[in-house]
Amino acid sequence: MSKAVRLEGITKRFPGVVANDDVDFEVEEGTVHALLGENGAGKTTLMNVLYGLYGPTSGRVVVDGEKREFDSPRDAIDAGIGMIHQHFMLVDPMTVTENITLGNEPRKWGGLAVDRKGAREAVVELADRYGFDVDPDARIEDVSVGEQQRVEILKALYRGADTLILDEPTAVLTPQEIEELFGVLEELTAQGKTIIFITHKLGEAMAAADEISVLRDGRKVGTVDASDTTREGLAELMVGREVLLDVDRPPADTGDVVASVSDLVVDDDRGVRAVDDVSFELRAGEILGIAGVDGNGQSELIEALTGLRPPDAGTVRLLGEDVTDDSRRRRIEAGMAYIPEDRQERGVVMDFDLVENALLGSQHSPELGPRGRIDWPETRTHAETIIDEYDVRTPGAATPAKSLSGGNQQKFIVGREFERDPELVVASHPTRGVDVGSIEFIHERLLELREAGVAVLLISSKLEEVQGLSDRLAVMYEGDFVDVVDPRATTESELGLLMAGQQPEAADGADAGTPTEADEEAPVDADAAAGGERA
Amino acid sequence: SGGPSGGSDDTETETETDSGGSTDDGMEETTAAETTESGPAAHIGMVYATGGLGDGSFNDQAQSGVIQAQEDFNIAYNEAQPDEVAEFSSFQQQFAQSTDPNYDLVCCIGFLQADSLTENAESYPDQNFMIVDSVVDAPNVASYTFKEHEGSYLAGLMASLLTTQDFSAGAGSTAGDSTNVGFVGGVESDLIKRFQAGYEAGVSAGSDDVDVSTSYTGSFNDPAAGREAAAAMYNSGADIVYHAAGNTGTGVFQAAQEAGKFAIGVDRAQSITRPSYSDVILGSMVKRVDTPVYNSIEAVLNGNFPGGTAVSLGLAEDGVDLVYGDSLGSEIPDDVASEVSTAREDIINGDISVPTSP
Amino acid sequence: MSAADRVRRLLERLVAASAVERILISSAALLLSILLGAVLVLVAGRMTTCAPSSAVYYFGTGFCYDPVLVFDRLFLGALGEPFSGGWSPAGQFSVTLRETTLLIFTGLSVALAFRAGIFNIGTQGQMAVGGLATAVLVLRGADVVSGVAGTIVLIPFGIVVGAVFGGLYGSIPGLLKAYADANEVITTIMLNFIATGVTLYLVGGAFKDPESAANQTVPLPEFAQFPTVLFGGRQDFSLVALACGVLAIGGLYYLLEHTAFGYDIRTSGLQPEAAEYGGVDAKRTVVASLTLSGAFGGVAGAMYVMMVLGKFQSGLPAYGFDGITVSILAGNNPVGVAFAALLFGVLKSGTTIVQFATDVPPQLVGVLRGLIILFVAMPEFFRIVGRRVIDPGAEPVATDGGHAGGSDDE
Amino acid sequence: MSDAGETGASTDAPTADEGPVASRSTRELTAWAVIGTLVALLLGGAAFPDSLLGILANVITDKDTLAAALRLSVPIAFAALGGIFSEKAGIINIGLEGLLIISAFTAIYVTDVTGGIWIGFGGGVIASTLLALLFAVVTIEFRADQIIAGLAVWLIALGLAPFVSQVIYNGPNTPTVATTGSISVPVLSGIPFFGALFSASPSVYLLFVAVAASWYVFERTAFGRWIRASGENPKALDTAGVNVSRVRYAGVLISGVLAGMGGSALSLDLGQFTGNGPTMVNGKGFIAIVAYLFGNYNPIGAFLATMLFAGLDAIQTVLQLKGIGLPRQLIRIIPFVVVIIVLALVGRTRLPEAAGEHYESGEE
Ligand SMILES: Nc1ncnc2c1ncn2[C@@H]1O[C@H](COP(=O)(O)OP(=O)(O)OP(=O)(O)O)[C@@H](O)[C@H]1O
Ligand SMILES: Nc1ncnc2c1ncn2[C@@H]1O[C@H](COP(=O)(O)OP(=O)(O)OP(=O)(O)O)[C@@H](O)[C@H]1O
Ligand SMILES: [Mg+2]
Ligand SMILES: [Mg+2]
Repeated sequence: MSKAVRLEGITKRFPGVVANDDVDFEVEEGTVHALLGENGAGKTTLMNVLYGLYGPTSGRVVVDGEKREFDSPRDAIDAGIGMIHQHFMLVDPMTVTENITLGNEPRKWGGLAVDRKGAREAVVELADRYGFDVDPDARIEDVSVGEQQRVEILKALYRGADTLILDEPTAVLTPQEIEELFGVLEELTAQGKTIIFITHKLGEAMAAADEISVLRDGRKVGTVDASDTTREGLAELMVGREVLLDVDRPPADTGDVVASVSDLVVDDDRGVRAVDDVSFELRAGEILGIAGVDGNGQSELIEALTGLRPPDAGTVRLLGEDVTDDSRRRRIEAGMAYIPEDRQERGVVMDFDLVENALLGSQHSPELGPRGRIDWPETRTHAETIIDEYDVRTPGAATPAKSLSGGNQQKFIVGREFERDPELVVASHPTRGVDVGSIEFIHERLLELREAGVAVLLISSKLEEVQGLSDRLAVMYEGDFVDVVDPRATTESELGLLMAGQQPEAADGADAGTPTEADEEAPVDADAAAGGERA
Repeated sequence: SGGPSGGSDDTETETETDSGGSTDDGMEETTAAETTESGPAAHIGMVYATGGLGDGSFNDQAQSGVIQAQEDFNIAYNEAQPDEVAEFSSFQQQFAQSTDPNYDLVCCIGFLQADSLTENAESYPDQNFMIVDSVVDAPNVASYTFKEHEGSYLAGLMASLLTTQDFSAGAGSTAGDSTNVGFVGGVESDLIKRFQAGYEAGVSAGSDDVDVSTSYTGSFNDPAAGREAAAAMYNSGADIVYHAAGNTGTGVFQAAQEAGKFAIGVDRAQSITRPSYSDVILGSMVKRVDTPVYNSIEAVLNGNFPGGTAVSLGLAEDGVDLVYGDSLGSEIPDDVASEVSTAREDIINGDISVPTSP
Repeated sequence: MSAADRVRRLLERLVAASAVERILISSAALLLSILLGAVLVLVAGRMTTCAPSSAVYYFGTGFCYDPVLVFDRLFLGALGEPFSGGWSPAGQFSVTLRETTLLIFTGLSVALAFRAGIFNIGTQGQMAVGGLATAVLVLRGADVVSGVAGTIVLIPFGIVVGAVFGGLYGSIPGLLKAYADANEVITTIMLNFIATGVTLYLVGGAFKDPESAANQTVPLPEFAQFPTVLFGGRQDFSLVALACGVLAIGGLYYLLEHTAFGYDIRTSGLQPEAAEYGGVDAKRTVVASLTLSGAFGGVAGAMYVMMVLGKFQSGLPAYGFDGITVSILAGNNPVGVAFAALLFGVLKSGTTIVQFATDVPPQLVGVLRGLIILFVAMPEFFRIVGRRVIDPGAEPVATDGGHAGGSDDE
Repeated sequence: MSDAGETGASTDAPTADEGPVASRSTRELTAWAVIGTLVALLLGGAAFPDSLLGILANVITDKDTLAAALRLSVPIAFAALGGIFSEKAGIINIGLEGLLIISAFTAIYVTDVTGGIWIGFGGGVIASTLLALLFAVVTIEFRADQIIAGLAVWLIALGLAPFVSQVIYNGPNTPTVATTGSISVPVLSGIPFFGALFSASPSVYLLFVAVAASWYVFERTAFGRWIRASGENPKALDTAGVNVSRVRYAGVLISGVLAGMGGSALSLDLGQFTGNGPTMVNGKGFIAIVAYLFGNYNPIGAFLATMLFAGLDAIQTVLQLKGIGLPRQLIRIIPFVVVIIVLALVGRTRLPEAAGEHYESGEE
């Protein structure tokens, strides 16, 4: 067998950072190769070099046995390389067909017009060939994330890619969608394509890849065969130390009702009903998890609860008080902490330094902003406390948030919110994009809060996270709770079905595996789940 | 004929000065050259109205006065074109303070300068000033105003006489059955309303059936708006539009050309200064801003500067007049010309008194 | 690490420090603009003709305009001839300060809105509304009080009136933006035209001075105008007004940096979603900041009426638009506004001198102003130039912004 | 008449396939409201011809009003089209006003020197394109803040044009030169009301062509898609192998060309450049921005939005003559008030996602 691509001695420097340090990397043709590593290990950078987005500081790129120099993605595309980026590179208001053909539009009339019919036919034909389910005329902004990903893959295939790079393709998918994706990858390798995919998730790498390469601090620390390695072994390779993968969780000791939501109805930005009649109660010392495929109303539910979006009906109570019509500020003052889903848009002000960011949400509080005047020295102390206690890696409190890495920004936000002395913590994807070590840390803190009698609402698309941390787990589908289950007594595949809007057969409910085990074995009944289509 | 001074030597002077003024090299050369040789007879400071030179009317007319004086008396002058009201005072002071050269006279063009001149005349009692279009009561200021309404009356009379008959000349024509004529003003102000009032009086003197459609564009420097205002008038049946809108009037002429109708210019003999429109300009209500400029310079040279006096220049003083168009003037019917000429005499004699506000 | 290295590091850090960098870049922008302006003057000087005796000669070629003279007049003239011995506070320098005072207020108006993430092009209109209101109400007030007491009462009263009316007018685009999602750039432009029209209507009718041919109000009595202290009154400048401007700068600085409301404003300006998350009421902040911004504009109008003209007159000079350039040059920083306003005050006041003392068209200063703003807009240009100067050996910067060959990074 | 009516209808139509659902429906509502008002107005006018309604209805359905609206539209609509190209490509070009000024002056100057109107027209376009090139270099190469650089472009032109005019003509206003005149299509120009479309200056016809061509470029050509992608998600375009900088340069330069045509048309239509104060352009470039935001970045929408504004302007000119009891100063501000009201009804316009942001290839 020959090598589809080979990277030799790749070094890539950025000012002050060596993102890749003398990395050798090669991929067998027709196989799936996983690239594993912590945040900032240099995975994306390495692939960007292969895709011609960056020129390497030194090193060689060899494709199909030929040395290549890519000045731009165009060159890489011509050499048969396609890349599906972590953040999709799609133009939202354009259609699926327009996106797939972008930059390579079939022309007519001597190039004066796009052959729109031809383009559509080409897309339909391509989708059929690989068995993809896409609507060529749908607008990207109207289709699901999974479909967007298929569009991305089609885009690469349309350009004649033989080697496909997928950067963290599973981060935003449901277990069923992940399963579908792995099916697609199999189909692609069967047709002779080569796949490289980047992930943080050990289980996935082992489930889908033939070979796994691990990067750490910009260096490659090893390539192993997927069939003869263990999760623990991979984790150690990634992090350089042993990692505790199981969450140790004492039983809940719940108190009074802290938050209660009844008959909540919320519309989304487009005026479409996103949350449809949801009710629940949350007690002190309890973690209520919400699982569900992104876009089933979790965001709107959270926003209505935290005061960022007015609900259309229903009530929200906090410590017995009706806060439905209260402003966001009133809710903060009432003891609500909130780790937002989108840290860089909401959680921190990127151009503020950490001192100023430590004030966010407390600017009117009696401690930091008494009588409308800000106590800066006090705020600085507060910021430094957060930095110390939450292990935020930063040169100092006067550093702007934007120059912190994503994971450190997240730790800072978590620290700020936890230090509020909250009654209720709403944590939305608290560990998204955070590396293994920090995940561990954040989980521990959440459990500490729970023990201290704080009520926690936890939303995450990572099943193992919500399963591992929650005392009760609600599954949301199309704006409503399908069920509230005991996370310990429910398998991942059952949850998958619930997330697809189906009640699993009563018989299945009994065999509860531990969450970690469930993660390890690839979900099996994806086919059954595929029936429940997403909106 | 004893009518308006169409084709008289005044107009010819205009031609010369105008071409002289539009190429500044000539002017600079003269000043510079003569400064070095013998030294000019006097130094004159010109502070123009906002709107600047090249307006084809008010400021340009004032400039032609100083240019004429330069030719005749070997004086030198320096010009300032303020952009905003607060600058008037600065420029007046600059000229007044200057010692190298020492300005013998500062000409302030436009009524907006009156307030600052009132202050500055007091601060610089030894400096001679003259102001056009307003009266400043100070011993070192000579004030000149114009009876724009008198000249405008003649313009109105001519317009109303011509619009009630079938007349065609150059690129325009009137229909005898039309019952309105137009007036386009710049920014609403008492001064421009004086034009409007005189014009309206003249129109109704010519015929009871003719109305005046009036429009203000809100700017003295917006030909596009002038054109739309005039076009709307021509579309509504007006045959003749008179403007008192500075450079905005250029648009009025253009609208006339497009509609195949007539226009009446203002301040200068615009059939000459805007030759491309001479085929539609029946005449112009010239306001001889150059006269007081020229006269006051001459007075300064002769040592009899009329400081403290206020002169109002009307038809009798040749301060305003209706000048027929350079190319259309000869085609104005005699009966119209003679009626206008009679009215002119009547105004001068005091037999007709023209209102100053509409 | 060698000494040269250390100096280089230091310079690098200097260049990176934002406040220092801003000042460096602004100065460089000014210098470069002047340089280009000089070239323009020379080129223009070749396009006209003049007598050989009045021409200047550079590089063996004759030019009709002399750039050195132009800039000498522009700056020294505006500063009131500091080197010719005869400097007096009553000279042109007080014109410069007068312009500076007005520009401080319009600059603060624009800067405040900018900090809240709002582009207030409407300062001009807010100034007109505030100015007219001040003139009209102070005139009424002057019937009640007069003399020194009148000054003490009426000046603050006039400022408050200007602030209130300017603020109210500014709140219109604020409300439209907050509650009807109407783009403030559009609404403020439209409201400028509307303010011009309405004030012209009022001052040409109901509030017109019957004595004057101009569209203006009755002049304010002397006691209702800013008293002149130290600086001669001839130039319509009052140190008291300038002091108000400085006070306003300090006030806005304090507001933005040390109050919760200021924090709300800044957060909204940088990242509205984060502000909302942090408990900031976005709509209310929009309305409040545009109202406050309008208030500054209104005060500028009041200053113009009570210090410069002594009445309100239609055809307000474009201080509101100049405020935009002031604010931009100042990086929307209140303290920076002081310096930017002074610079543009010099340019505005120097324009008169240039026009008076040379044949160079004064619109040159307008071009200079544009060039300064252009250069201020492109700090990257100076950074690149700066890097070349600091480290001439460095290879051209790669497109990704990374240095090639930085092996001494370790 | 249907300036306003058409505008309402079709600012909506193009919107329908761009805007989010919510804004689509408000736009639709507004459109129907405008049409409804208009119909009511016309019916009322027919019923009471002597009332204010009658006068209004009369003015609105007048062929001359349409002709005036077209004339007034030309510079605004050209600049608006230019603005669309630039902003869709991701560069907010607030300097349109400056491009109009520089081209308006240059067109007159070149015409004056060469004697050829169309040479002058071309000269204006070139001047504007060069200034746009400067803007492009500064924003694309040197990552200048687009808004500030746009303002700078305006300020530079605002100073430069009168400066040069002063140097050459000794005054901020130029002398008059010949004008473009007008072309009348036989027969068609005789049609009531719409005949105005067929008896207009060449620049009006040029505008029709430009509107149609712009629409075609965006809807039918690959380049148009690249422009859209460049403004919505430049990275998507970059990774698809299209050079984003090049597309953005093209967008800005086209905006220079189009705005140049607008400026040249403006001054050559009158045969003079007036450079005093805000110059003869007097905010038209800013109104152009209003127009394309209103028209939701659709060339036809922008054109109709311009027509709405210009139509109102034309109407106010006529209303001044009719003596409807409102002071003239207040009649003149009607168009501005209406724009604000309509904007308050229509609400937010959605900017291209990446507009205003610098894009650097290879940025993470
Ligand atoms: N385009 C860029 N230009 C300059 N610095 C950058 C750029 N992108 C990232 N960095 C810097 O690189 C560092 C890591 O950023 P990044 O967000 O990629 O980290 P991460 O991989 O998400 O880290 P973590 O593991 O903490 O989540 C930060 O210090 C950031 O400032
Ligand atoms: N454009 C850039 N400029 C400066 N530093 C960068 C840039 N891009 C990446 N880096 C740095 O290079 C290192 C590797 O980043 P890279 O994005 O490749 O990590 P990654 O392994 O993909 O991380 P993640 O899992 O968070 O996606 C990080 O420290 C990052 O901060
Ligand atoms: Mg990352
Ligand atoms: Mg990555």
